[in-house]
Amino acid sequence: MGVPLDQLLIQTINGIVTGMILALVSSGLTLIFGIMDVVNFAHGELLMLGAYVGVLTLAATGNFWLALLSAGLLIGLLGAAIYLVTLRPLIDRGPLTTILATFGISLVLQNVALWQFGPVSRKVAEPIGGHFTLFYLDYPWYRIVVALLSAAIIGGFWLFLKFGTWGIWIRATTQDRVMAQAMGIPVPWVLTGVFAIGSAMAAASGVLFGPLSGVDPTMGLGWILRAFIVVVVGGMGSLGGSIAAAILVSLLEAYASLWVSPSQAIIVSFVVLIVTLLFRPTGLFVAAPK
Amino acid sequence: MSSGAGAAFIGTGTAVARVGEDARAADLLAVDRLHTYYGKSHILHGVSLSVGRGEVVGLLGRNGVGKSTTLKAIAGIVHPSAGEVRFEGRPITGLPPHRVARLGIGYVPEDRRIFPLLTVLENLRVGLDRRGVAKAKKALLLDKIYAYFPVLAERRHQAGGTLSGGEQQMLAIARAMMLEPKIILLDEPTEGLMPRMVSQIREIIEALRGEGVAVLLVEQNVPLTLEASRRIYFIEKGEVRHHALGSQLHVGDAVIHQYLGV
Amino acid sequence: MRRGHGTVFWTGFAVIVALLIAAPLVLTEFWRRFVTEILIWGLLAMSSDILIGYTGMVSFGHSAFFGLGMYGAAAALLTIDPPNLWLALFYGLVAAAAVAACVAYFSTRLRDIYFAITTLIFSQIFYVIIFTWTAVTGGENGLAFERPPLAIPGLFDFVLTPTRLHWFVLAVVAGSYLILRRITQSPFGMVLQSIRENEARTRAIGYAVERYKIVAVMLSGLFAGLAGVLYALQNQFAAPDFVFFLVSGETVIYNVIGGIGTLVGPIVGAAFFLLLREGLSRFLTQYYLIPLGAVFIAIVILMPQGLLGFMRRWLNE
Amino acid sequence: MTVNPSLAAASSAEVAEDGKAAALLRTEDLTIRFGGLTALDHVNFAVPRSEVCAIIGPNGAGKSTFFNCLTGVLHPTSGAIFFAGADITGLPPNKISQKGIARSYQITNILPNATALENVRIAAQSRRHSWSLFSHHRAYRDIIEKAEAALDSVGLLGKAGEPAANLSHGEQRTLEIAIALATEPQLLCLDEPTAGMSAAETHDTVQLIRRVAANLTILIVEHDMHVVMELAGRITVLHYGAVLAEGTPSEIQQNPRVIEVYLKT
Repeated sequence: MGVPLDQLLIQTINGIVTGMILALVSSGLTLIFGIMDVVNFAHGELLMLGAYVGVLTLAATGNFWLALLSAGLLIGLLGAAIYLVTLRPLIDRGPLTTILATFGISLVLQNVALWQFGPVSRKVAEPIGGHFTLFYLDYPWYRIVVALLSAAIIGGFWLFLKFGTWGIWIRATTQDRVMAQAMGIPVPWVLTGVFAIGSAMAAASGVLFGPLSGVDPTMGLGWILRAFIVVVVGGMGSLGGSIAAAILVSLLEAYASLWVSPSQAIIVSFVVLIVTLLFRPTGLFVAAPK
Repeated sequence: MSSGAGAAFIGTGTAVARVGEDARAADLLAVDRLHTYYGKSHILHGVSLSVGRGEVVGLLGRNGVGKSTTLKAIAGIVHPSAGEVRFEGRPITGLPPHRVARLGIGYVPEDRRIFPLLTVLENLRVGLDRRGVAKAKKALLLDKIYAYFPVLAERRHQAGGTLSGGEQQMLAIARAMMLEPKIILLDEPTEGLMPRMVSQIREIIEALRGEGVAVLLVEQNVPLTLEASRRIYFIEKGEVRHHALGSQLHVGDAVIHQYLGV
Repeated sequence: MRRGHGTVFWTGFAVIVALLIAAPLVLTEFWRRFVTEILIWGLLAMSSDILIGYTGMVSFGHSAFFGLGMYGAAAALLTIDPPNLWLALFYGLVAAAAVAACVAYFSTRLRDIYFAITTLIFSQIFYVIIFTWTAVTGGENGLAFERPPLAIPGLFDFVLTPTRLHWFVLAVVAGSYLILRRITQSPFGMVLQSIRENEARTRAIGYAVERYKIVAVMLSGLFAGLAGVLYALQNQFAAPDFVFFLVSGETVIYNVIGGIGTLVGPIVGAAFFLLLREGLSRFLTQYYLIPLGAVFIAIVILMPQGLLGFMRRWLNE
Repeated sequence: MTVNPSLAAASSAEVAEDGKAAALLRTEDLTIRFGGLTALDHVNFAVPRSEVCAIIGPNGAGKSTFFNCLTGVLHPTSGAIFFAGADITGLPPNKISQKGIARSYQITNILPNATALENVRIAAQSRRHSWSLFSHHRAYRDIIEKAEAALDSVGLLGKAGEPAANLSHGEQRTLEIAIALATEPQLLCLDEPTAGMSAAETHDTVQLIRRVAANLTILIVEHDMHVVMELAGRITVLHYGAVLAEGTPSEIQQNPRVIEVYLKT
């Protein structure tokens, strides 16, 4: 069956928009994993809480930028606190222990949100209105803004990693934690900082995504699941791989939803994952091991 | 520096500790009866040694007797279970490694541990970008290092992991120099290097001494250690067993055979 | 010494089984049901202990095996007339084994956290399939069915009353425990523990580690499927909620709370969790997971041996 | 096929008609590269049956890489490894173990919290009964006897019931040898068997290896020249991943190139 070109194009744009958000979510996850071997199961819940902070700030002030900023700051602080209280004592106990701890954290955060905000999904008006005509559709500008903002955050983060002193410290710590500390880098603070940055990135993606789908306490799970797929497909710990995989997976899902319902379209990501595991268990976008 | 070092062989165990105590006030670094464990195995059984300002001190012993562990314990990477490390008279035992480094103790580990994906310049910036170092001074430090290691200047934008073994060793030492250290802990700098590089390492140690930087040198290469070090400690089974002046030892000495088994 | 240890073990085992046999005769219906469910969840937790505690692989996908056990039993009970308990068991185990084979084949290619993540994703694959394939699985509503009789043709034929079901569950769980315990002490079980301690080393002394891991996942999945069949019999329905990853997560929690690598620990953990949930939900309704999650985090950080390990140490002092 | 001439000469008395068949283990132009670095450079090497061979060389000469290639941990970039006549290049470690090559590790018992006997038993069991699911592991007397024999042969039978983690450093190293022996190898590869040992322990270990060597072919990678000179019938010197010299201990001791490299003067 033939698919009209216009639909294909619309789905391409849709795929890139969700792909950019997913890339933002996954970058935070992969950053935290790369530097401290922690798979943050609670990453999705930080996204969800970020979305709520965004909703509340938006309701109180009406300022989208303020919402983005406050969510990033607050959830960044929350991330730092979570790290200091629960993960720092586990630092030498291996990634399996930390995945258990962060799983516990995700349960607590999700239920706190349920308790505080109720189970009903909150609709959020698109903070940047206006549409443009895409074939027969009124395509919201906001979606384009979301993609651009996500790209901007990722790009800004990349510049920070590449050129800033802290960026060099973070990369040095990722490559050799012990040696980094022996060179005078305050590694305990770098780790806390990275956890805060990763959390803030999750929060930012929550704020950006909120208006597209509504905000509810369980929205984190869907994201963490897709982010997990992305980091396995992209190669755990590889920032570039995560971004590429995020866009690939989202595009494929968008195309698939031309034929099946969105809840079934996620099966496409599963297929990508299975194929990756079959042929390149270390990830599609990292160099194959020797 | 310690006056007792005039004798060729200062004796064993306790005598060494006494020499350390006498020299305490003048010492830059003093290690006092250090014990460490790795899991259940007892690695250091009370190592005592001292290094004076601008002094090059060698540490000899077989593989696995605790030489590297001694350096790691000084750098704060391994936590001693007992004993004390003093730096400029101040106890630093148990300080986290980054605080130890900031006090002016540079550590150059056995396998160099260059950050492989950082460029040469970034590797240097790891130590250079500290609070309280003015921009002009940073440039000056870099220029000085580049002047001394022109090959690093040439490769400043190349990833550390792509350098040859010898270049990595230079980078590891240069990186430690960025901390403007008062002492450098140098662990097996010639390991795996081409013979002609060995003499260069020897020159670098000499240059460090010329700058007033003390060196605590762990080496397998006996001739190099004898030439470069003013004093030498021999370690066996996690303890300093012997202490001598470098100038009075020869490669063929019985004591070297005894502790190194070559 | 060893013989003495054996006597203590069998005495303890007999006492606990005797207490559990007597339980439905003295407890109210609510608590009878509660004890039966603890046994079933305990079996699920025990099955995952084979992976978590003995092989060092944390599975976040046991809900798939459990859920497929349920749906397998449902398929047998809904399609075969008259409903047959043994066929329900058989169908459930086959379904769980098929899923386990699939998960094992893919997930054992990865280690540590990658294994955990992959099992999680695989369980979600089955969740999505079951949730969306409404025509066969009933979708969100699940499937409801009648409890079959406990019968062996020509020998006996009992109606499966709640009390008899309790005894049946008890027999299956106790038998499974003994089998799993023996497996962990078998040469095969020793290989699993050796993989947990040092995978590269185990390979170097001649073991094809991947094959052992695949068999471990399949065994674990089989017993998880068995738990699923029992749960289906107890509640007379199969629903996608039980394939959902939260069930896997709770299974991991039971293990960690009770103490991994002990088989009994996970049952203790399940009992502790469910009792605490019961107690807490009277005050906190559905938000019981907030304090329970906090308890879980505290145990991960402060008591890595779990309750059982903690009690053992405390008794020794 | 290239056969190292010095080797063919040395073993000519034993197997005159076919120098190649005499070697239990043989590598052919074994080369491995990591990125730009050539860690092993066309290494041709052979271990004749029932001999004790040693590989020495300064740190970073490629000894461990060579060892890891033999035991399947690393895959060579090019070249081949033959063991007992069969090509074993690129096989995984477990297959190589099953073929009859055992290696000792510098330190790591398999199960640190289990007893010494259990550590050896798990290795002994790797050849038989390992897929048994429903019998207690203590039910297999044959395996336990094999394990006890391996412990006995290294003199650790008295410590059979002791948790491996409680053994002394020297005893743990010896336990490593027992674990390797329990897999009933034809070739035993020892990785610096005396590293970190006192003089007395080193002496005991040398005696032990000598006893073990009575029925086995042994390959030692070692730093300590004394140990190598005492034990090995043939010595190969690696330098920058290539074979620098080969010969009997006395030949090696007098080889000027070896002296130059080894004493780094």
